[in-house]
Amino acid sequence: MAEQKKDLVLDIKDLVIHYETDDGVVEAVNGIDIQLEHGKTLGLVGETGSGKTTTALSILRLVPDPPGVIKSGSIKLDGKDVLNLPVAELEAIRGNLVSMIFQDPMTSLNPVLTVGEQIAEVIALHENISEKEAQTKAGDMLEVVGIPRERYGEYPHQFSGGMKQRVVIAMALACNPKLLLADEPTTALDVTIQAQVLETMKKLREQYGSAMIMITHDLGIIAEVCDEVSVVYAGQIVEHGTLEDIFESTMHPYTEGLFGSLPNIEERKARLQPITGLMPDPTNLPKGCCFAPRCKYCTENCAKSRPDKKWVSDTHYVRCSRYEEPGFQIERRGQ
Amino acid sequence: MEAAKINGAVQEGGAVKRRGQAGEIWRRLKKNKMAMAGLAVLVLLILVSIFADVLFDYNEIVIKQDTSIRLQGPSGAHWLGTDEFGRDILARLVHGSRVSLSVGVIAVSISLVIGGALGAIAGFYGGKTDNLIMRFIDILLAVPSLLLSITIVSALGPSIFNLMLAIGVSSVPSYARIVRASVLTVKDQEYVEAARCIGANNFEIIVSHIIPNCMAPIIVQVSLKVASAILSTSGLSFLGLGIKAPTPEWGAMLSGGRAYLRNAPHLTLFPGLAIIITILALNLLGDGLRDALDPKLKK
Amino acid sequence: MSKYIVKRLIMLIPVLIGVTFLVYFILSMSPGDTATMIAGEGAEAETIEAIRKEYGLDQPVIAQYGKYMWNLLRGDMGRSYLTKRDVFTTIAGAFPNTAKLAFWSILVAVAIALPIGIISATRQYSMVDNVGMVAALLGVATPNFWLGLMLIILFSLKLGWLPSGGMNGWQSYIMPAITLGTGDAALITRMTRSSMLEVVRQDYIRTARAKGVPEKAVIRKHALKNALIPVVTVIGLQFGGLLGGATLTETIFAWPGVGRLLVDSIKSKDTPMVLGGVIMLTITFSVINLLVDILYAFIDPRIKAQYR
Amino acid sequence: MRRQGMKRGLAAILAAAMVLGGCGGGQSAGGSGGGQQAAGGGSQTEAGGTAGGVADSVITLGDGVDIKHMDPQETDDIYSMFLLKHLYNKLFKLGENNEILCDLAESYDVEDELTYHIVLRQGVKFHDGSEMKASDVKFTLERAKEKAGTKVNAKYIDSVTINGDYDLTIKTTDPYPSLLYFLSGESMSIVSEAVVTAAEANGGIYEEQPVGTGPFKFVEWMPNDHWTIERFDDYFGDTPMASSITCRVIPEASARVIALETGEIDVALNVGAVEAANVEANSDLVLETGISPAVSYLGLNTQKGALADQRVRQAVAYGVNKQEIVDTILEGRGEVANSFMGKTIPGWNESLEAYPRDVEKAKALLAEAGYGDGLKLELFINGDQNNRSAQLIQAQLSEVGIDVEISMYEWGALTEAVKAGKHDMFIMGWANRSGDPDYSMSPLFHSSSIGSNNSSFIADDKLDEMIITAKTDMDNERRMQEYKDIQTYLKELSPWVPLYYSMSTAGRRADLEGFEFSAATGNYAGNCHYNK
Repeated sequence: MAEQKKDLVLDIKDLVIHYETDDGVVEAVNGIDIQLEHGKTLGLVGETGSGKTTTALSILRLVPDPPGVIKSGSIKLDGKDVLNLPVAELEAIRGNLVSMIFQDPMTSLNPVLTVGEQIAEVIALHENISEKEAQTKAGDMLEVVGIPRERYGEYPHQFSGGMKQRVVIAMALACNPKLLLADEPTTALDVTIQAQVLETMKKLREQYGSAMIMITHDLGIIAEVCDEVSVVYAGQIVEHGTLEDIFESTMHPYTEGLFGSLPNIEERKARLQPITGLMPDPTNLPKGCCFAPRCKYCTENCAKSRPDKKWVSDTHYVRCSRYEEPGFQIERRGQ
Repeated sequence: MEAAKINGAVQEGGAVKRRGQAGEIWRRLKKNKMAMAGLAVLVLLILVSIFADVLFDYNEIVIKQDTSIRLQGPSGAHWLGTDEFGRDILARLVHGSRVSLSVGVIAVSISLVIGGALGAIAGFYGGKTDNLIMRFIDILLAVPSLLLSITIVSALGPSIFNLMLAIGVSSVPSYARIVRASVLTVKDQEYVEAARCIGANNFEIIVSHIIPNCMAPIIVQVSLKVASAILSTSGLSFLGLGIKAPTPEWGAMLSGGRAYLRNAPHLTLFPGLAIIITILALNLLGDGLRDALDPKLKK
Repeated sequence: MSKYIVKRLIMLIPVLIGVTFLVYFILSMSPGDTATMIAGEGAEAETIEAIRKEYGLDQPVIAQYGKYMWNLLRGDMGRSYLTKRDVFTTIAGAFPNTAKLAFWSILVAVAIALPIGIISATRQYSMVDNVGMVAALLGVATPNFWLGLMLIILFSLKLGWLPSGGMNGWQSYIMPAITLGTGDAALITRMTRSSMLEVVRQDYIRTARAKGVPEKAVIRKHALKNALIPVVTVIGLQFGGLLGGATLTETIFAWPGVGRLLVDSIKSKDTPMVLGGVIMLTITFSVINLLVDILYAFIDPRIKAQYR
Repeated sequence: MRRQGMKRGLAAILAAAMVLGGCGGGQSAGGSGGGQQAAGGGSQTEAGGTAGGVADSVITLGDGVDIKHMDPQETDDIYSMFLLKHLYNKLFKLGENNEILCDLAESYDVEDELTYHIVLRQGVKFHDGSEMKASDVKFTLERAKEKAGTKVNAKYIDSVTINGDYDLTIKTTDPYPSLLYFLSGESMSIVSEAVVTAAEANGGIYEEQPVGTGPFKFVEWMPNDHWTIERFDDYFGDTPMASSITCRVIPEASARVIALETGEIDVALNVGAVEAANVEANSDLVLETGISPAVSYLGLNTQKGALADQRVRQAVAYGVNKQEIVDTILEGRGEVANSFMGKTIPGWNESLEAYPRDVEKAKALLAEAGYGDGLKLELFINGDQNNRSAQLIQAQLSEVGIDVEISMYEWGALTEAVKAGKHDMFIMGWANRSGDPDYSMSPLFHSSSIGSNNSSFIADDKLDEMIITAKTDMDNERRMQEYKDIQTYLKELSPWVPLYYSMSTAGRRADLEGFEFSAATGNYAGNCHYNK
């Protein structure tokens, strides 16, 4: 079983995060568990607002506070209890043990500092080397991500979107982190650039041996880079398994819905089957299964209580009450 | 036909949204303790100025001189003391709030309307219009405000409104600049393009999209400028451009007490405090409003 | 860049012409007969007429203006109607006094405003924030002459630490600089606060934190520089304002600055002196604006790119 | 105390002057050198033992307003005149009681109505080392005829004839009894022909490096900050006690007094009524006061509306409570003005009595004139102090049934409005610094002055005739009586309500000696010094 995994780089247990605003309490993360081994890649899939980014930020303890409050749970990063670490140690971990690539490369670089400076900064912070060496190493990193080191002294506005994201990647990998958090790293880029950037990331991650959490709503990317997949809905992991588990033996109706909204190039006859309805209001989540209102398999039972994890194999679990009923299976399985 | 309908629908929607927004802003504002304190003080001041006649009779107390009790400090009979003519300072402060508050508000409104319009036009149309208006603003900025005030007041004759006009005109440039800058940042935004696509004309765009987006810097500026407007009446009345005596007005009281600052400090202290409290309240409210208006800033 | 500066300076010329023209006509329209004002209190009609002739005030205004501009073009700003002294020399004598005071005042303002603004922004809605903002506002709400005289009474009369006025040694700068600086601090504080609040919400601040940059360095290195742009604008505007002279404060502290000079000149309809002052003000404002814009370029590389 | 000392000194000098031939004419009191040197002389003998310490007195003064000019013939303001008094000498000067004393003139005699023969003092040096001669005097007087400010009076000078280096004759165009007073004014300070001619060559001006014959020479002037002068060692009179005098401009009266209290300045000039109390309250300081030659008045427009009626004007005069104004505006530091000219001016009518405050009488007069049910009048003013007076008058006249509306103007606007006759009433002051009574009459009440300073627009044939007669009467005694009669007649006409004579004030450190305070003729600081 998952709990027995050894040598975990990341171990999140029952994480609950709320945003307590004037307008009400947003239940962003509702009991997420993540176990990730060294060197492995986990994909977090889900719609916008499902709590993926919040989860990733909590690993860095960067959930904006106020209003964000980590209500319960624990996060162990390479054995360190992130939630109870003194700030100084936390700062020592960020960018070093774990680093993050953000969604929008346009805004995630400081416009008034040169790209070189921004890379050198993280190196100088975490490695005990001189300013000069840090600069040299920052130049190396630029080359690693495919940018000539001559551009060290240029400012972000002089770079294209894809180039910026490469800079961000260089910055994230500069200190050889054990865990890389990639929050939709390619969403803001156009398709050809996406592929290049993704390729770079994949290559480098393997080269550096970092574990990675890839946050995306693009199943294609998941298929390309991930070892394991967690499907997130309304702050909960509704289905988790290896890449094969999820792609080949899809269990959850929501996962099915995600596949259904992908255009299928081989079968052009098949119409897109978008998931109907909208995500529930996070300030007012339904009592039962959060997906129930949108679920075509929904029964009266579903609205009564939140479904628990149901392990279907060593690597695969699903949260869906219908699996209490023997013989239930979703349409995709039937095909 | 079709376009008009859509347009109408949009406007309707806009109105609904705006009403909703006002409620939302108020709800956010209520949470801000400092802003509410400011609002409370302002409401109190406005009430005091409205009921000034009930509190103190104008002819019998406010302008009643009695030189036998001049320059007396605070006492039971005169809570804030008496001025150089033996008039009750509290009564004069209460009645003075009428003039001072309206001078502040009207002077600022004048400069906001003129400056805002100039700035919006300059920013919106750009090019030659912009250049022409902004050079004019530069020129206006270089003319000493005192010279402007003297000329306006003297040319139009000494009256409260002309005084307000004089004070207002001298701060036109700063509003023009702020509004222009805001317009420049807003006018190429997608939602403005969108509004244009559905057939909104320039005026509608300025009113419903650009102006609301300039609110934050304008509110900050307005709340500070009301302060300087009230203070500048004191400077102007020192030059003989103020409110006609014996009408009480805070600025004039402040400057009138200047000669007695050492020997009878209460003559300046209390009008000074009145001005300080008003300005504080106004600015706290202004800050709160700014935060409440800016959805990005919400907690 | 230098092309840009030259362009900006050339744009100054029409503004200067406009300003002098406007001021000349405002002065000629403003009440009070110039010759009478020059002649002084109680002068007789004969004297006034003699002066009118001597100063060419019997000519049409447009002719007077033309003559003034012609002389100006040749570098002659004329002589004061009132004291007959050379306008340029007089202004050049007073301006450094004002500039020195303006420099220290803006320094006081910035020294008050930046820390309060930054702390307020990093601890929005906290007690520190509220107290800081109220304190900053007190500065602007307190009438300058009142604060000035209170300072004099306390530090000169009661304690005997500082000279009561005049421009004599570094001690004499302290009180006027505080009086002016506290007045200007409020706007800078608020601008710093709101600008910081805007900047700390930006993605690149989160990036910096994610990199493990310590919080203090995040504020100092990443946030502040970005937040400074609107703040620098305000500081520039206020510094420009201070360079125009602060009449009341100069009066209280017996400071020989341009504020008093200008107000006295306006009151006595000393046209050449007023025009000289206005020309000085215009040039000062423009140069300050230009400096601010150049400073932007140093702060923000994106802006620098536009100055080609 | 000080005056007695001066008189004793005077007697000594007087004896010396007699030997030299005397400063003739009818002015028997005209001892050369005058009071100031005498007083200085007294102190100097006292200080003789510690001469070194005294000789180096560096004195700092503070005044409210900066000087405008250092060219005497351009000067018309009291602040510049104060400086000029230290830099220059005139042919004559005024004594404490407005008597004519010789200064650069050694003696003079009036040969006929139009001819004045003047003998100059010999050995007088200008600050540049050259000697002052009759040619310089002639140059100065002729220069005065050209200059706008001095022209009005100097036009009566027909010719100046040099009879020798130290001897000249002045002829006037008409009988002009004011001539000696005019020549005693600071604006008639004698300048050096050589220096002025050199400075004014090529369109230059003579202002920036003034050269006089006075006890002090010019060092520097920093506008709006200070001026400094230092002792002129070749001064023809007694060496001044102060070696250097700096006068700082401290515009705010309270700051000026504070500077005096902290010892930053030794003398605070013109401290004003309110701040005078702070000087008095400090035992380290002494307040000098004296009635100034100025009169403050409420001017009435005799050609507009109700005020054209003499009864209404008198009603206003009865309605105004002058004593309350003195008590309030001047903090009691002044006197109710009984007449239309300063009480220090020769010819002032001391027996005239101001209209007493009498509400009933005022009401009766108004009713008689047909304004029994009220009257509305506009009062034009400028400045803080007059604004206060106006508010008092407003309250006082409201009891009489006159509704006063106060319109405050900036100075330029006020003079223009008042000259144009847009006003009903206005408040102004008139300072006669010439010492000659005509300067208190012709400019203000002669019909030819309407449009300049006759802002009450009084045009009365009898009055005009009286003024002209007095102006040209060479018999001094008769002339003075004529002025007294004019004042009596003016009271009846009531073109003004004279309000008050204010006090000139100055504060000084109590241990400072030798400061010569004179409200009438201007202060002299040349002999200021501290004993040890």
